[in-house]
Amino acid sequence: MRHAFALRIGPIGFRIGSDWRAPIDQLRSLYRDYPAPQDGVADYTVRLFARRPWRRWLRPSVEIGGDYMLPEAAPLPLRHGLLAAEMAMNLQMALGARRHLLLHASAVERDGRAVLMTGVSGAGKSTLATLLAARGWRFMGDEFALLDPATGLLHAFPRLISLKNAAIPAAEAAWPDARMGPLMAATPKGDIRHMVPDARAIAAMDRPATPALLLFPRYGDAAAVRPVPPAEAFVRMTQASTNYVALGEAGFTAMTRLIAQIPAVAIDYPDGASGVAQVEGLCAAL
Amino acid sequence: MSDDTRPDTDPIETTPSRRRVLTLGAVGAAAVVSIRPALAQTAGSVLNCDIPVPDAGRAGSFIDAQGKIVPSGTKGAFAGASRPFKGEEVRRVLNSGGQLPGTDSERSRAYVNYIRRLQRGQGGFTCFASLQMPRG
Amino acid sequence: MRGAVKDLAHTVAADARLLAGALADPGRVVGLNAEGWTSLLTIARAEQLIGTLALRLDGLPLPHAVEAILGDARAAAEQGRRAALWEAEMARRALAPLGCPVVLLKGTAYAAAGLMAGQGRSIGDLDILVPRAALDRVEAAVLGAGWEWVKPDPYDDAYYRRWMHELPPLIHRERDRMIDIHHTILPLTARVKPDAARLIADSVPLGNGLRTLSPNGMIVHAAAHLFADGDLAGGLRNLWDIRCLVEEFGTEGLAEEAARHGLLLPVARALRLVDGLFAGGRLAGSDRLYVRRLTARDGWGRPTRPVTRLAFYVRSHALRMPPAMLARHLWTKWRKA
Amino acid sequence: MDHAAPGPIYRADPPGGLVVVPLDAFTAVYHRRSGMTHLLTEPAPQILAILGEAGLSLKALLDQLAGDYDLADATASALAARLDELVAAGLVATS
Repeated sequence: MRHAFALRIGPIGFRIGSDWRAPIDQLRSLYRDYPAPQDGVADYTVRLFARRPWRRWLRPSVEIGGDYMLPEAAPLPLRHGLLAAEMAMNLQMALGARRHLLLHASAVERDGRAVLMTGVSGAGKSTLATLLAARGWRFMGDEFALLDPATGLLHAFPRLISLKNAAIPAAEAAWPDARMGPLMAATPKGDIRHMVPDARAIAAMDRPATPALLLFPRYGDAAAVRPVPPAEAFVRMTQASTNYVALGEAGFTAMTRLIAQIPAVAIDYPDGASGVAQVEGLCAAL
Repeated sequence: MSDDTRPDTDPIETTPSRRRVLTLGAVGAAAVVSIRPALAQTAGSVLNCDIPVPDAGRAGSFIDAQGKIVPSGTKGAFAGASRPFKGEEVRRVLNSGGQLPGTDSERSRAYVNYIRRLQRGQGGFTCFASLQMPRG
Repeated sequence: MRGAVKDLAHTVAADARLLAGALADPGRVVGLNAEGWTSLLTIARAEQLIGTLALRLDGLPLPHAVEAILGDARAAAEQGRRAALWEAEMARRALAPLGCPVVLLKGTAYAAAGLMAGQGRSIGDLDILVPRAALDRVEAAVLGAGWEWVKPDPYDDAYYRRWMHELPPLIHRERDRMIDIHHTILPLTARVKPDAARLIADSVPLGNGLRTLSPNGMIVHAAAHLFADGDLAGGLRNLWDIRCLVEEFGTEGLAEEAARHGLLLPVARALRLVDGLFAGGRLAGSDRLYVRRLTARDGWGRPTRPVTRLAFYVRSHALRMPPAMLARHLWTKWRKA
Repeated sequence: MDHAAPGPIYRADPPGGLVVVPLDAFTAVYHRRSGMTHLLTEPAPQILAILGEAGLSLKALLDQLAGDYDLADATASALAARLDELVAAGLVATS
């Protein structure tokens, strides 16, 4: 395609092609410290394209395509092109991933042991992961965590952190030196701004970790901790995985092992500081 | 799924170590639940989608109060929406009530009923399915 | 998408001939550079042949990244095969009480019979062929076993029942898998009328209560499906099926079988295209147009040659319907679109 | 489904057809033939453990369950309802 960029995030290589220069320039800048795909061959191809030739210039509208597509994906205006690219990359992972059990979870690591945090959007898994990273944990990712069925190890997927609405000024205040993408106002998901993970997260992204704790955080209520029974944890994790069914027996074995080997805990937390304290308390007690 | 007590014996064991009580007719609950593919929880990160009402194959038809497709001009039914709804707009209405943009309450209810009835293969279904978030 | 020729990958791979060559002669991939590999894998995904490619290249020395991607594709194909055969088994259980022959078609049949054409093949819906006389009972049985209509649209329903070679599509409410129940292999509106009863009579038992078409029946059906029933979208996969069937079964008696069903020309064309695309044979005349259409895919996975594609789309409708009906059909669809 | 006499024979998959992992009150079962995962509660795992490839009639299955367990409700209709669920999931076939 006219403009193209390739990169690797954790074990996964992407090639992104675009009819427009802007989204590629943004990706190139934000992902400048990331390596190229292994052997130069990307796992997934993403296409950002104009449905009709004149749509390149006239009210330019970015269609999302690639190896894997969903029929109802709606286009985004060109000013949200970076968001389109990020969504398209996530979509390839959600629909195409087979090497790892893909968990919709954030993850942080310390001393080789990983804390997995999962929940619906708004539960605060992303916020908690970035706050823990500021406390010295290694940030592994805030969107997907990759569980290797062969080894039981968790692989990092530290893509750009997608900040939404109120999280944007909060992150800008907390990490004044972080590199940020453009502020994309009024996207279908509200205001969005992407933040580059810290240098340590990128440098260590090829180092997997042993899962140690599975957390189901929920933001907003008074602090509370509840153990999650195995069957409930199992079902919630199958629903938090886009490829559990597609992996077949490998997915079943990986998931039942994960549930059997690490404690699963639901926490309610009223604010970030309390949440961090709860997580660190639980880890200290392991 | 809140019962976390472990059974006395391994439930698949063929010869139980001691005789235990078994209930055949579990009250109300199914004894078999199948795990289905899931995209829902990740939908926000992977998809910006539209739901046309009705879908392109039936454009021009009306939507009745129950959300069924009826011929254009049917009394008491509503013409289709002039533009597809965004996934996020539908999500808001499904989760917290209110009306779809550009509609009054009856029309919005009919449209939402239509969206709830969508099946795989129909335009908008994948988008609708992706909004069915399990409540954490 | 003009201007894309500047792209390196694009110059390596003009079109899906890259994929056809790799499938036919796997040794040819060994010298590919990174761009060539990326194009090949992307085209294979777009043509739904990545699993097939993965099995064809199994055992060759490959770059690590390629080996990993093809390993994923092999695993995905194996899981797809499992799901497809399970769907056939569930249909068998639902239909067993009727006692009528149930013939598996297309991908599920190739997988169930352990054929080369089934190796790594992606399989979508379950396609079965049943005697027309049993259609009502089959419909009732699947509706009673958890399948539901996909589209509750009266126009589509009436159209299907009157003119098509299959029931309107059904989907299983628990397993989310579609089933297409055919009573013949071409739409009733097509000028060619294959002898469905004969296809069923000549079908072969699989040993599990299900059946497949006879070898020549499979080839004839694959050719009919490719040329007389569609716009050649995904046609490369169908042509690869035919190539594998011919390689495995030969062509003895094929011409007679094709003639019996009025499908001599499509079968002959299929054999020429197989030779041209997969064995380096020379093609002439309209066959070259078909190859242009079948390989219209660039190294980014994008469909190319829009004019050729449109021509084949219009042709597919013209083949299926007499002109007056075609006008009526397109008019109704257009008004609703 | 018709459960009148003589009634169907219920069969499960051969040994090795299932991967069974007890979780708590629920048991996770991977069905190798279908590639599907099911969560079972009692009495489904107990039924699957007794039913073999050879198969049993409803009556024979009920007798065997009554021999192994103290049945709280030893009715054929309750058992038939559980079997119907297992049949729908594909874990049990009838003939």
